[in-house]
Amino acid sequence: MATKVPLNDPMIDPRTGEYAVIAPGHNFKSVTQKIAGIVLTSNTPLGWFFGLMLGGAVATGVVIGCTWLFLKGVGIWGVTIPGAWGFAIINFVWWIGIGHAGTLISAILLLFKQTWRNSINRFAEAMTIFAVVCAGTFPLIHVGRPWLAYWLFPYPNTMNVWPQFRSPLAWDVFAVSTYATISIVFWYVGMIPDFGTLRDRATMPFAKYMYGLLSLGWRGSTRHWIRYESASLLLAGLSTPLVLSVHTVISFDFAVAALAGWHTTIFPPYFVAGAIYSGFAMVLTLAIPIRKFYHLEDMVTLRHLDNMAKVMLGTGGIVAYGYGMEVFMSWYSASHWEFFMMWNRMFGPMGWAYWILILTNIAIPLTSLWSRKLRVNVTYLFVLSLIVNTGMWFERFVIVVTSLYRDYLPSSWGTYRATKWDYMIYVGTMGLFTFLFFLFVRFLPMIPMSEIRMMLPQTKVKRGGSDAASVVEERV
Amino acid sequence: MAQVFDRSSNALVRFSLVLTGLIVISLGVALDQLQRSPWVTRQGQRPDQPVPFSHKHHVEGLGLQCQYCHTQVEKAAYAGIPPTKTCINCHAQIWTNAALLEPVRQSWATGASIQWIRVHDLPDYVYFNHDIHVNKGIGCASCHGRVDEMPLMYQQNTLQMEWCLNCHRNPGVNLRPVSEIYNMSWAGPSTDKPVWCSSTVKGGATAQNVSCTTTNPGANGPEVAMLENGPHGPGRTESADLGPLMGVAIPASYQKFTSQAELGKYLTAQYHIRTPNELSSCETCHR
Amino acid sequence: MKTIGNATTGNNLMGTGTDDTMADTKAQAGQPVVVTQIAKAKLTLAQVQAKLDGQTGKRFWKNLDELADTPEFHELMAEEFPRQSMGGSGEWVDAVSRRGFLKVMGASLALAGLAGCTKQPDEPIYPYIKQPEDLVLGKPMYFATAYPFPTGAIPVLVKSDAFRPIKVDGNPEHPMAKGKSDAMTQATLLDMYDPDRSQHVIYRGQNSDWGKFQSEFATAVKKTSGGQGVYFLSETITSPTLAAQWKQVQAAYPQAKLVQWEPVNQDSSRAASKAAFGSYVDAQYKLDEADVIVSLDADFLGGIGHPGFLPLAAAYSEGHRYEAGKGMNRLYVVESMPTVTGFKAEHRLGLKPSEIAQFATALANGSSVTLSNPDAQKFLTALLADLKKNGGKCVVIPGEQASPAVHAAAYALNSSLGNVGKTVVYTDTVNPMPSEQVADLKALVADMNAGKVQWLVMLGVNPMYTAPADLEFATAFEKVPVTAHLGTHLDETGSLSTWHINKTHYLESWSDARAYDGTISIIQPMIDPLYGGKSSHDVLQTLLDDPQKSAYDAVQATAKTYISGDFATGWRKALHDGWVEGTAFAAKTVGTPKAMTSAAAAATSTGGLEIAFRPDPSLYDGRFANVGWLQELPKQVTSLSWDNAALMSFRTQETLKLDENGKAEIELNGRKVVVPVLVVPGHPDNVITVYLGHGRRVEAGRVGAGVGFNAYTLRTADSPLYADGAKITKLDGTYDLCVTKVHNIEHRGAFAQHDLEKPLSDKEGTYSLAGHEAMERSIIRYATLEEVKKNPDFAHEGASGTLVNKVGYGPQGETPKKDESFFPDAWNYEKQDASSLQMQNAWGMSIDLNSCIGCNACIVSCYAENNIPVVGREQVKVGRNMQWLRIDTYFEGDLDAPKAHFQPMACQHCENAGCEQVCPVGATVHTPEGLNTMVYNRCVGTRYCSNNCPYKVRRFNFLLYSDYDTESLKFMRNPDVTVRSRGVMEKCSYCVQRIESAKITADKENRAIRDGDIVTACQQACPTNAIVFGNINDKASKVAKRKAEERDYPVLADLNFRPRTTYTAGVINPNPELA
Amino acid sequence: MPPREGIYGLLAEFNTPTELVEATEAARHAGYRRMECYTPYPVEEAAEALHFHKTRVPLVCLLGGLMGVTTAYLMETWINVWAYPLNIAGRPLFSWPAFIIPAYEWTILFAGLSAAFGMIALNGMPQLYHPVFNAPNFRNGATTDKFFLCLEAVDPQFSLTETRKFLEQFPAVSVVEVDH
Repeated sequence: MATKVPLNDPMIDPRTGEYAVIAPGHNFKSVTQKIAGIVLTSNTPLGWFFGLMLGGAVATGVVIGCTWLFLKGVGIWGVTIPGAWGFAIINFVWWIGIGHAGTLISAILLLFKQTWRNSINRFAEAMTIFAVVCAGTFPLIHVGRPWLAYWLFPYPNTMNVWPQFRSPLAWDVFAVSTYATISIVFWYVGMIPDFGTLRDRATMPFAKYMYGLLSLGWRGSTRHWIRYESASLLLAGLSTPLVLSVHTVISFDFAVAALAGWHTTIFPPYFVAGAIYSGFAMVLTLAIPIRKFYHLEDMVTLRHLDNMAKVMLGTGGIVAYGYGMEVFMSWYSASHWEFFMMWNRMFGPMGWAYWILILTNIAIPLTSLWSRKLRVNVTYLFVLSLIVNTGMWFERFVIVVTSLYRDYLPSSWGTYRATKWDYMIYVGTMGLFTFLFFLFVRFLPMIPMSEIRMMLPQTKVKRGGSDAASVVEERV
Repeated sequence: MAQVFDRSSNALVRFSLVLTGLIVISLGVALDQLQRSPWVTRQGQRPDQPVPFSHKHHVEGLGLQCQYCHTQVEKAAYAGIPPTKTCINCHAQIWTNAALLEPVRQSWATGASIQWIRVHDLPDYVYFNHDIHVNKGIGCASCHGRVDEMPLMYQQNTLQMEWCLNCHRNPGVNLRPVSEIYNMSWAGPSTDKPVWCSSTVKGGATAQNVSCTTTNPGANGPEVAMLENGPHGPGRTESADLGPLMGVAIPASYQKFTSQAELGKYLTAQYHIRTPNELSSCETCHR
Repeated sequence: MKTIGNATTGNNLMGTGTDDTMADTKAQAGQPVVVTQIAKAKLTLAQVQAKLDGQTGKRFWKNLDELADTPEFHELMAEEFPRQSMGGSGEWVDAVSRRGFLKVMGASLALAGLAGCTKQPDEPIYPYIKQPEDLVLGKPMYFATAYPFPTGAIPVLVKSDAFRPIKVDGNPEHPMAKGKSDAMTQATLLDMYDPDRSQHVIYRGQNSDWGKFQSEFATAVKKTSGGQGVYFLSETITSPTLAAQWKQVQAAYPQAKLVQWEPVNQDSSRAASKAAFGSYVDAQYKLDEADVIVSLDADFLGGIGHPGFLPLAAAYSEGHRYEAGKGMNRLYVVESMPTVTGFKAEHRLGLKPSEIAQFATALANGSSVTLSNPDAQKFLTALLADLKKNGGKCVVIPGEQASPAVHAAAYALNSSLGNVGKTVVYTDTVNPMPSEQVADLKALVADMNAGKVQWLVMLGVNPMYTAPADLEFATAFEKVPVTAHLGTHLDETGSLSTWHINKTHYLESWSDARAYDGTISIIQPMIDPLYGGKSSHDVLQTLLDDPQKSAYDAVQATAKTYISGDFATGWRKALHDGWVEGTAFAAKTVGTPKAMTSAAAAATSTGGLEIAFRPDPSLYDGRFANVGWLQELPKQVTSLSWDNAALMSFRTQETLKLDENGKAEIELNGRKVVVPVLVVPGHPDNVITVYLGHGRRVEAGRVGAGVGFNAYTLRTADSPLYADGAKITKLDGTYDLCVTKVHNIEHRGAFAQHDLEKPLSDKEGTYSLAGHEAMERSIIRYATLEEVKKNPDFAHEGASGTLVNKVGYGPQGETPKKDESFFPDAWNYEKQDASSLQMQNAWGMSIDLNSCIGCNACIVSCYAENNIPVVGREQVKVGRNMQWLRIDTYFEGDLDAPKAHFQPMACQHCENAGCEQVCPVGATVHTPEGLNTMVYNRCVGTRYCSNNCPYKVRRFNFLLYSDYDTESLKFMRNPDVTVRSRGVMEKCSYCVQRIESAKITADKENRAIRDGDIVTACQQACPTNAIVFGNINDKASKVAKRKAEERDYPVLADLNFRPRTTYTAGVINPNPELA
Repeated sequence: MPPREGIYGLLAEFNTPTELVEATEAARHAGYRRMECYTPYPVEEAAEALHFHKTRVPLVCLLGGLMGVTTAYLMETWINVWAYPLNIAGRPLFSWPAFIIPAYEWTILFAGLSAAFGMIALNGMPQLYHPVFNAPNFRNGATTDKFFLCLEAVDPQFSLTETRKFLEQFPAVSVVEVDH
């Protein structure tokens, strides 16, 4: 494979044949200036305003939709009996899934010492948080009486009643709130040193104060760094089981139910893999335009894109296995319910959704991602990432809708049709996400400067033999 | 490149952090207290009624029985608000010109209802039933307080779900003999003021099959004793040590109670009070 | 928290003065909301008002009439009514209404604080001035009365809460009703509280009063010579008092005429009996004596549209009940439109209406006549043999909507088979003045056209809407100088009449009426007329000596003629019991029926496309059009709600190249109507059935206006039952019919051909996938009588109609053993009370599928008992109907001639309920007595419970469905059941309010609850005792006995949810020759 | 706390981490104990040179996690078994497997918050004002590309002149006094 890549490309490390994770020629100062410059510049690019406005405009869909929703009730959506869950839950799972890549990049890859993650982890984490914000909207607004949604939390009350902890939805409350909290904390902790840098490089007094406050007085003390590293590692260690558990718990929303098509043990791994799959697709969707727009090709290199595509290939494979296993089990289980569910999913009135899902999630990505050429083809990756995101949305659609609308009792079969309000709120959350993301790239360092610095060759501490020996001696 | 922040900022920012924490905690505590406060529960509030009717005057002063006005308290879910006719029964003769009673006379003359403001107002999805409580030994005062000492009616208890559950989870603490239901000053048995109870007939309505008295049935002369001695054989353990004390044989079937706990236990069994599990089941109050 | 509320509890203490206040509020509520947000091109109600402004009297209504024909108006109607319309731009209409605004405010307040922090507003108490002595507030009272219906009165017992009727049920003491009732009778409650009822006497569009009418009418009539030119057009009279009053009127004014008119009438039977016996007779069938029952297009299990529905259904189901050692009856049905009767039959033959006459004649003539249809021929031969075998123990029932020839054939058959006096007796008619109504109406119209009619007084009829189209009633109407209309609604006729008098509802007035068996019931008022109002008695009395004599006096006067013994005692007893002893008809000797003249009998088919007119199974002739419960009720067999359609067979639809759910135009004799097309399994080919009673205009009220199409516009006086030579052409566009349940349009047609087990067996696509799956999943189980004799445990071991263990792979549909559970003893439902040593209660239900006839009575009863809201067409269409109970209808086999199975399905109260486990707030939990209880005020509305309910019996308030505004509806509500607000889940509670009330009574009396103390609303209504409820721990209880039967099975048992409701597998008794 | 007067310490600026580490090691060797390195990214060798190995962050994190798991599990058990025992779907009151999940999530929540806030607290943050910021060259480089060693005045060995001399033997860009 390596032979097919032009070896004279300066971005390729001649020893490994891989693309470098950071373009040669950078030093501490240059990376700091480049990244901090995006935030601290006084010349905001016009495109940024345009993007922010566009996101904001689309996000009004959420506002309008939710206003009408609160006025009228969830009946403005397409939900009905038997399909009592619809877009809201589909979107919730989709958004949460997208969020997973961020945690994966910042936590799991950190634990595995995958240093290439450093350039992309900050905005992957931001993506996580914004995705969780979008996702978190849905469970709140999808309940019939959203003004009572706080009943899902255990708090002392005059009714002496409490949440019911056998319900996966109660687990969701714990999982999603923990996930949101830990993600934000992890994200913030990661930014503390960078806030210090921004404080020190800012010229506007207001920016100085704001970043100064946010940095909590960070001064790069070595003792701080050691505790900081320790905390980061711990947070990474905690986030790893967390991220796995969150989508597992969300898969329990389905797997715990008795419904054929939901009631399956394969859901946890397959949901987690699917989440990472869609999450990486979203990272690509975001990274590709941003690196272009802010000329960050030096730090978000083809190596990153290649690696992410490889992760997608792997997780996509797990997802494909999940689909295959669902089909197999519906036959092998010898259960009429399962058999009918699968048949209906494929050939029933909503069979089209299943085939879209197979096409976009399996057929297109899993055949093409084997090719390195395509993996480093930026345009192709961008298009593919959109395709996979669509596919993953359809996966949730297939799971939620096609299992529900024809279940056990044929008399209660129905159908599901989304309304304009469903679409408005869904698209609105995309706008909200875009809006938040544009704010992020403008005001926060989207690439962790301290971590990029660590990847530079200048980092190496060269020592003479005697000094090293004395250190060892003293340590003993 | 000097300091961005002033020397004092360290203290300031740490203080604000502590303060924020305190505010959050105190907000939580305040809300928790607020939901139980009279502002929410309306405990002790005396709404402006068209007639400043005094329960104290009518019950304590004149000795009217509760059921004289709240006629259906033993028969139906609602205790019943007396019709104007009930007022007029007396006030056609006394206080016929009192200005305070003008709304009553108006109502009587025009046929329009006196518009009272509900003092004990449960949410509409709560189905409270007076008759079963009254028939099973929950006195008026247990929920409504000392109505005979209220010049103007107010709500004594929170009437919140946790308050209801307090009793539904442990009904024994509030049970009293059915004969004492309307007794406003009932305080439960104590060593000074014991209560004697006896199971009379089996079957029949709850209210009739237990007989209780606050006066020693043994000392009460042969009349009661004979009456109570009849159907039951001798030999309840408690009666044995009471016998010599009084010099007269206490009717064998009577049990003496000196604490609410004992009495509650006894009455729970006698009245067939349902188990706490059943009483705190949702459908008991919500339909 | 305040959003849930029982709106009525606050009213319970309301005393006098309520009627006035209510009338006032109503007047305001009657004003339509001014709408400002509809796009300019459309009409707004304001514009409608503006257009009509300044127009009075006839002109006013003419204008509305013209307006009603504009397309914009139809669009407006679609948006304005039903009020919850959601589909198109309708949802914008009441954007932020007052209610919506308050709700938002309430919501934001609630958001601001914790649960307890939302304060309740002050609630006033209105005590009585003088409390009625027998009134105990909170304890309902029951009064007997009767619902007068053209086919005979239905004796009822009305539950009153503080003198407000809140439930109508059958009178248990009546010899005929035995406590049972039907859908329409149940729904008369809502009919009374209908906020659109007419509230005033109206003279030329202006409010007037009764006194004026009386004086004007009496004066005018006095001026005539003996009543010349005074015509009464009345609904069918079943009241002896009214008949007596008419006799008096006629004595005073011999020239006055009375015509009775019902669009759905008994003319066929009248004509046939006149021809056969020389006099009008009614037939009473004793089905308990019959082993073989033949229905010739008689839907005697469908509802009170067929005379004697209650006793017939009860006797049929008793005869059809399986019990070892007891015989079973066998039902043959020859019919056109598939009905529940047809689908309960062992053998059903679908024929065109004209062919039914041929078939009946052939049957009467013996096998000598051969039919062209080989199936029919085979059916005829087998049936004839079976009948002959069971002479004297069989019965032939002709349908009221069948032609006179069918009736004649039935008379002949019953006579020749020796059934008369055994299974059928002939009696006087329930109608004291029987007539052939179409002919009479024709004569009346002729008189009107000839200018002979000076005064046309219409008593409870709506001829403008119902009269046959060819009579051109509207034209004739124009020629009558003075028209007076007595009606509960200002309907199509009332709005055009000179006088309109608002009629009292039967629950508000005195009268009397005869039931099917002739027994007279006194109709006594339950409540003061809500809007004043007068009855037919008052109108007729106007012409008599004592015009102010009340209906009460009139009834008492007549009652003296039929109450024997001491009148005061007898009267009181009659009121108390709800019927007068000794008034049932005696059998009448009628002799051998004369053969019908060949001309009348030879009603042969020309082979063209026929169109059959049928009363709507829910709305009857349209009188219930504004009753939301009945509009929303999925119609028997078709499960069509809020609509009527051109009903036809698959083959006809294909041959005529029509699209199901598409629009088409029917043309008959030059009259056209646009209809939606719906395919009905089992419908005969080449005939279209249309239901009457739809397509009411705006005058019908907020519910009924604009629903469906008006089939009366096609119907002629010559062929009111069915007509030949119809044409139907496809139009562009779809109609989007509102079909609930099983054969939801999406799950039929092309999709239904996918058959899992036999992939090649149904290439035609004529199997119902749902019906097929219902069998494969062992949801429906049945066997033939032969099979059950061989293997009584067939429901668990398999039979021809029971696929347990046959299909699928595991033990499909069987309950796993208790020890297979991870927690077999987590909860015990057999606890003993420590003090009384009594076993606890454990509630359960059993439904006998052999007895269920799919008549829908239970559903309407549940509506009334549990304050179930009506959601409107658009909501039902997307699957949000709120009925707690539904009757699942499955079609088994080829949809051209399927078997159908009815299965009432409500919450199964599973012991291991999936819904409870997934509720994050514990809003649905299990009670110690085994109820799956739903706590509305705890529900936040995640709807997870519904997803995890395999029976999909949970209902969700997707929008604010309960009507918190309409005053009159508040009076109707059951005060013991919470009115659910938006955003909460609800479902069948096993009528927990009745359980709790029985428990309280029993606890007070210190006794155990006796079997039968608790009757659920559905059980109470069921005319066939299919539903039994009780304590399954009490081994002597009916329900425990039923559950102990071998045929008892739970639906979807293999999920181990352990439902408390179980079903008794059906047994059929087919004729081996036709098997 | 009244502002302290005088010198906080001496701050030496280096261009490379190697120089910093060497200077630090030497200072340690020379007996200095109260000193601190400031780097734009974590330099482990500097920590080694400072002989700073152990942090208490993991301990805090562990305690937090233990608190989370016990709080959640006890809360669930109390609610379901004692506070309001209800029959939910026929499941046992103590449905221990179901309770694991919220307990698991709270373990992570509490542990994560403890780790993050423990780190911040142990670092003495927020400390917006710090003497080293007084050095004119500190903020320009410490968070970007320069490496600093600060020998603090509280060290008994510290002497303005001696220490300055000591520091100047290294290839420091500059050595400045830092005021409190």
